[in-house]
Amino acid sequence: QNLKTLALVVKGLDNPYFDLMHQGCERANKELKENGYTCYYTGPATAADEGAEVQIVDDLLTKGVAAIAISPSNAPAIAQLLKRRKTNIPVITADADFLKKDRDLRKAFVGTDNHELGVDLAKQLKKHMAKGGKICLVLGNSAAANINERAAGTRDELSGKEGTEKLTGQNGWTEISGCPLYTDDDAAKGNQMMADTLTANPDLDAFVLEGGWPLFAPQAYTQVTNPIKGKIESGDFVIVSADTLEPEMQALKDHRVNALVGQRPEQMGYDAAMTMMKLAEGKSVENTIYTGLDTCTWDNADNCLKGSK
Amino acid sequence: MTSLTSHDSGAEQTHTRWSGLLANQVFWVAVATVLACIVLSFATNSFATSQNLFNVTRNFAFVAIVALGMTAVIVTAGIDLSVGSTIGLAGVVISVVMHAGFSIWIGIAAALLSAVAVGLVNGILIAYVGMQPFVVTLGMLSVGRSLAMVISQNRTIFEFGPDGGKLLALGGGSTFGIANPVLVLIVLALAMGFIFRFTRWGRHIFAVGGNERAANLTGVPVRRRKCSVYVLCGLMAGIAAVLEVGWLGAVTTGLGTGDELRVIAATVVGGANLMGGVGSAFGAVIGAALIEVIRNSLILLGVNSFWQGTFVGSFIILAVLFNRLSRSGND
Amino acid sequence: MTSLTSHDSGAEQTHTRWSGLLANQVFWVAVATVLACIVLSFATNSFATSQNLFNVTRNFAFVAIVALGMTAVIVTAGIDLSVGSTIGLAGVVISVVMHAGFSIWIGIAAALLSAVAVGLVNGILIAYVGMQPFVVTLGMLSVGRSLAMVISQNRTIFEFGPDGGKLLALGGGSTFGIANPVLVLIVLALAMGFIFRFTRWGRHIFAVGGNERAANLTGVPVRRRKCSVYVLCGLMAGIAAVLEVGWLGAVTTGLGTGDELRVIAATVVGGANLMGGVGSAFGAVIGAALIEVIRNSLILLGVNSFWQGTFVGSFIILAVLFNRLSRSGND
Amino acid sequence: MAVLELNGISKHFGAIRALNNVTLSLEAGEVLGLMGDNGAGKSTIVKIIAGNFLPSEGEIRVEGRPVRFHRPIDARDNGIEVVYQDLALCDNLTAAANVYLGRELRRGIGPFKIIDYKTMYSRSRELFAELKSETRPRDLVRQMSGGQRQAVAIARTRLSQARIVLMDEPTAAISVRQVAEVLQLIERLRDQGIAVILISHRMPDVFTVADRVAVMRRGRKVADKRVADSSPEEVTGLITGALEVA
Amino acid sequence: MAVLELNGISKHFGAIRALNNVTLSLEAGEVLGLMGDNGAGKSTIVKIIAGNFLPSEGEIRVEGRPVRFHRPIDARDNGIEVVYQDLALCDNLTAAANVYLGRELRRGIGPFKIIDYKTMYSRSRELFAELKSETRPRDLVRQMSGGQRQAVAIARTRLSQARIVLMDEPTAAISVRQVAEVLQLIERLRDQGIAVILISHRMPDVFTVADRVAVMRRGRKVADKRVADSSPEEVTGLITGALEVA
Ligand SMILES: Nc1ncnc2c1ncn2[C@@H]1O[C@H](COP(=O)(O)OP(=O)(O)OP(=O)(O)O)[C@@H](O)[C@H]1O
Ligand SMILES: Nc1ncnc2c1ncn2[C@@H]1O[C@H](COP(=O)(O)OP(=O)(O)OP(=O)(O)O)[C@@H](O)[C@H]1O
Ligand SMILES: [Mg+2]
Ligand SMILES: [Mg+2]
Repeated sequence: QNLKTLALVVKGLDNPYFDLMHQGCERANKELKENGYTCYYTGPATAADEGAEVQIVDDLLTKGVAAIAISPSNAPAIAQLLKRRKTNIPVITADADFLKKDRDLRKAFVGTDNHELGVDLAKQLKKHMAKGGKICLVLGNSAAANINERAAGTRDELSGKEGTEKLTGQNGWTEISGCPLYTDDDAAKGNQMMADTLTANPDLDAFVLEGGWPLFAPQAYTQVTNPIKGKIESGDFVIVSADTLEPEMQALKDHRVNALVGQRPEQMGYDAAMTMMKLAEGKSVENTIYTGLDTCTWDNADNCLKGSK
Repeated sequence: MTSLTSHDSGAEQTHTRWSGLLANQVFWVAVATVLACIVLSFATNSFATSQNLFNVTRNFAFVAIVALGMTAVIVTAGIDLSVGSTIGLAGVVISVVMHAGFSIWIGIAAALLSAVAVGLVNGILIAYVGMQPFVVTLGMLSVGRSLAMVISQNRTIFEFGPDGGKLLALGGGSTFGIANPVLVLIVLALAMGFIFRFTRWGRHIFAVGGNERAANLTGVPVRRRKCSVYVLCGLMAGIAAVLEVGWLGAVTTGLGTGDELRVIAATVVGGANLMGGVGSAFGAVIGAALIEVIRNSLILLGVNSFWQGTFVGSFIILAVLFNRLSRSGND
Repeated sequence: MTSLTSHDSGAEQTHTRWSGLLANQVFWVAVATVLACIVLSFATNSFATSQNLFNVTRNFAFVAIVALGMTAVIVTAGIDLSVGSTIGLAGVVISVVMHAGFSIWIGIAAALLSAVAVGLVNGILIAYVGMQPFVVTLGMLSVGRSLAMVISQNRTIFEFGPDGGKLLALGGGSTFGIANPVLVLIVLALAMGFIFRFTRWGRHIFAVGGNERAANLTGVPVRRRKCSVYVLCGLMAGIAAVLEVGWLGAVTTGLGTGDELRVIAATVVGGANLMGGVGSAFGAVIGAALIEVIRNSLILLGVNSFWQGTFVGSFIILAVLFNRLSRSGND
Repeated sequence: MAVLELNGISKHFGAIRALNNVTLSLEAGEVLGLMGDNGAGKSTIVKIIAGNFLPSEGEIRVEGRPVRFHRPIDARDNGIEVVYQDLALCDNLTAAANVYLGRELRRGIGPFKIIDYKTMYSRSRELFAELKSETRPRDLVRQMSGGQRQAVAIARTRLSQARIVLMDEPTAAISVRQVAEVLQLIERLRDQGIAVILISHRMPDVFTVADRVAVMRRGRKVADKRVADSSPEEVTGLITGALEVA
Repeated sequence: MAVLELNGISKHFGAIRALNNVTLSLEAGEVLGLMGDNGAGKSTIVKIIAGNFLPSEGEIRVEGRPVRFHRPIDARDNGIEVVYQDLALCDNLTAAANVYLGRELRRGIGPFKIIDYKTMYSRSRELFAELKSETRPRDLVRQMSGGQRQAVAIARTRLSQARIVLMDEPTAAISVRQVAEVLQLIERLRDQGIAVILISHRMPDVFTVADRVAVMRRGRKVADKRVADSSPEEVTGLITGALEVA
């Protein structure tokens, strides 16, 4: 039969995180088929390629899909496209949202608040290190807005002030020189950079990983953290990381990372697909659909994810 | 000589016009592109819509504009890997300048100047210092992207000050139903086609690519010509950046990442030879068009996104293969 | 001839040994690398620690292993842009096979086979069909990455079945205090250095790069040799992939993205000339080492991350520039 | 029996007919001078015999057996050695490496063979000395003078026991002294029963060493006679077209 | 007054001394034959006069003025035209484009000038006809025979009013018919008051057209005398080193 397409456009196919959204999209497909829809997962080959994502959205609007969900790399650019195309096709954002001024261009946002994720990471860090310390933020692609938002959340929370550019001693927190590290979403590079930073700065107290890239390479990460394993156990060194993917949970159980704050990408993919179907059928939906955050620590490692899967 | 992979010049023909045409890669790529378009018009009901054609032409315009400059570089047996970063740098420069409240003209001037500056550094190191183009431009790829981060402090910029509307209209608007970047491409392609064929500069870059030593001995200002192609290529990247920023309506430092390979692919699919001495403006445009038509069609046909790369890669190879095989009969 | 950018062969020397050495890019890059290491040992108190040296050597081993294969390709005046994707594909293959419960040997065999297959396709299209290496391998870059996605269904794989421990020990472990990938690199570099210099195959690829027509006329099996270098380069990418997967302990389809440019940069910084006929195994290793030392030092010195790209790019250019200028005196 | 026979060979490049129904035969120990205007097709004949092109039409026989050379090495395996007009040298290799290109000497046992540089250098030095050329075996060809390059190309033909040697203007760029050497070399080859085709624009050279002279004009063979029965004036006339047929 | 003077010119390439204290002078309307063994340094002299290398030592004067040529075009601006031994052709361009390389004809008004292909083709055809060469102006040089290529290189020197023409083995690859044309051309140049240096290994050619002959051996000039006062035998002796000095 002829199924109507609900398109889910992610930032880049090369990131395992988005693949969890893909799995949600597949899970939804079973229910969608009965109603005559199918969820089509796509995106540019790499997340660095933001122009390509705009072109893909443009093509899908032309092709005429039933609804479209977008995780924008360059949010204002996608918004600009929608303004130009003045399309009737319902659009939602998933995972990452438009800027405040552009939010009436989309019918709903499915995802988490990235700023809040950063705040939660900071809260976990503060739990382990009340007096502050020398830290290093680990970021992804330098152009990724959601990661930069998380970094902002972390900095705001640690300094206690909105709009902090860089931590320079507020509440005892300092970002060392050479940081933040940009891993370009590359696990190998992330680990190499962390190892170098540890070597260069024996007085470093904590890493805040705004995305889990280094942990996606568990063996390399193990080697990087071997020299500081004891300090992590004793609470003298703290690593907190975003995301709760399987290799990361393993690292948590091994006490190589103190806390994880994860989104629920699979749920996001599922909810995005379901929201799109509702819109395609003319039903109304809530403006913001939060899929929530999971906070995992050494204490609750075995059951912190139950809610999301 | 069957054993030699000599490629025919797109610039000069011997023999009859007809056999020359058949031996010309540009011709075969053009045929492939037209065939693909015809097939797609029947296979999908959205390809031949005016909206889709509008999109397709606009999408390849950016790559094709840079490919015009790249053609000049490749004709001299050079290569420019820094164009992607130059696009990023120029895009950031125009955004920062206009964001600071300056007019669009000052913004464009600043963007083009920064792009030309990158080209000039490339050109001087390659032509006057005598370094390998690949190394120099690979270094500049890294430098250009880094400078873009420094200048923008890695922020996304989406407010372009008082002249913002003009910038969006320039890159995103259309005239007579044709997207503005396409019109710019047409003008530039005609100009470059003319320049390649009918000016001294054009003839000289082919000579430099054919036999640099001979060109130098016969009084061609080889260094000046070699330097100029990198400046030109930088300028084209700057023009593409201005238009692309206007189209996107926002700039991050990721703008143009990986474009160098796309641009070089378009140029080479369009018949330019990396050993130098062969290439044409029309080829660059048609090469960019073929690659974009393939990309577009995969989405229109709803091909599984994991497989899309396989199709794009195979079609690029096939387009060039087709031409090789058709020629091997008479050599 | 001051106006010509001819680069000297690293493989054969005339004149005295000493003047030959001074005219050799590899020598200068080695000097630059050693100098950088000495300066860093004084400027930071962490560079010369055994842990850091362990990390640095292991980090560049992956790139250097592939650069050995790339050197062979570049010596024949070819280029292989598909190595990054080949690493991704081979990494995915070994993971999927071992995840399915097969032994590490079957996993390694499957990974190397898939890598060799990519190389073979490249080689056949380039050597026997006579297509431009740039186009073919650019196409395969796209195809390889896409196949990796298809095979893994784009999932992250971090469980390698019963032999998982062996794989992790192979890539992540060390022997006599030296990381295993470094040991593999040393063995392969010595082997390739020997092969380049003392086998027919080695001499032939230099001849093919120097004058393909002449090589063909004098009975060198040009096509076979050209094909073989791509197979070798694929094989090296496969070996690097197996080690890298063992080191990382997990595979995503992003593995190796962008490595092609890193590898080519290492090869060219190490003295290989993209016009063919020049290159050496030691050069490839030293080129990779220099680039890694620069990257490492920027972090050790705490350089602002926005500026890091500027330094890396500039140092790559400087390393090669230094050699150019030192030579321009006597030509 | 003729060591080499061409029967009705033609060759087109697209619209250009470089050779038109050429028939030629060569006995062992015979030197054939092949002359003709520029573009007459002399090098094309050489390239066809050398396995560089396949003829468009016609047949080649070596010692009576019909042969088809698909690659230059096929021709060499049949005892045909060639000095190409453009010399076919690799600029980035040494003189010795160029001499031995495609048949490098190796030493060692079983499958573990390495290139034998020492013998290659010493043997090349002997070959250059034999040609009275001051070419150093270890020099890169890139830095050599025109004549030194030519010596390298000629030295190659001496490596194996050839039956037929084709020389496409081997004396074009070399000095008086070495011209004499090359001509003597050709005579020595003849005395060993080797058949030689010498292409040259130098009338005196051809008349000194050749037994027979063939003249090409616009892709056709217009004359083929014993040197004793001809004269430089006649051949000049045939080349320029002043004489139609001999 | 001499149109061209070299005073004590030396040139080293690293350890190699290609030229050693060479002094030479040339009058208007004089043809100098320059001979010598391969590698004697003849082409190096040409390249120094042509602005291709700077000499390591010594001075060049053109019509009495000391000059330093940093680039080939500097030499050409001083009325020096050169036929290089390797011809210096771009394979990917047509014969006409090669003839006019570096001084393309243009037409149009003010700054809007375009290349004048028509005139370039017709003028090249005339030049080739003048040299009795069957070279087609529109053919790509890549497909040409050795002699056709040489005709293209020689045709170049006829484009402007040169004062000095240097020919590095211009007759090496061309046929009898065209050799005669080139020699006649040299005579015509002389009659127009142009000074010519002819490098050749062909004794008869040099003795036919040259007024003076200079012999190089291992980077030194070992003889420089009027042709009338010398003989082919003497020159051969000087080249081979059988005679030490003339
Ligand atoms: N690969 C080719 N493609 C097209 N035409 C060719 C090719 N090779 C040779 N020709 C043409 O064939 C004709 C014969 O060329 P060939 O090289 O055999 O001449 P030749 O007698 O050796 O001349 P020369 O004395 O100048 O070396 C020429 O007109 C030439 O242009
Ligand atoms: N660029 C260079 N680098 C190093 N050595 C060179 C260079 N050019 C020429 N030589 C050397 O200088 C010497 C003179 O060479 P040159 O080309 O002037 O000889 P020639 O007299 O023209 O010989 P031929 O008759 O063979 O053309 C030779 O030994 C040659 O190897
Ligand atoms: Mg010939
Ligand atoms: Mg010479």
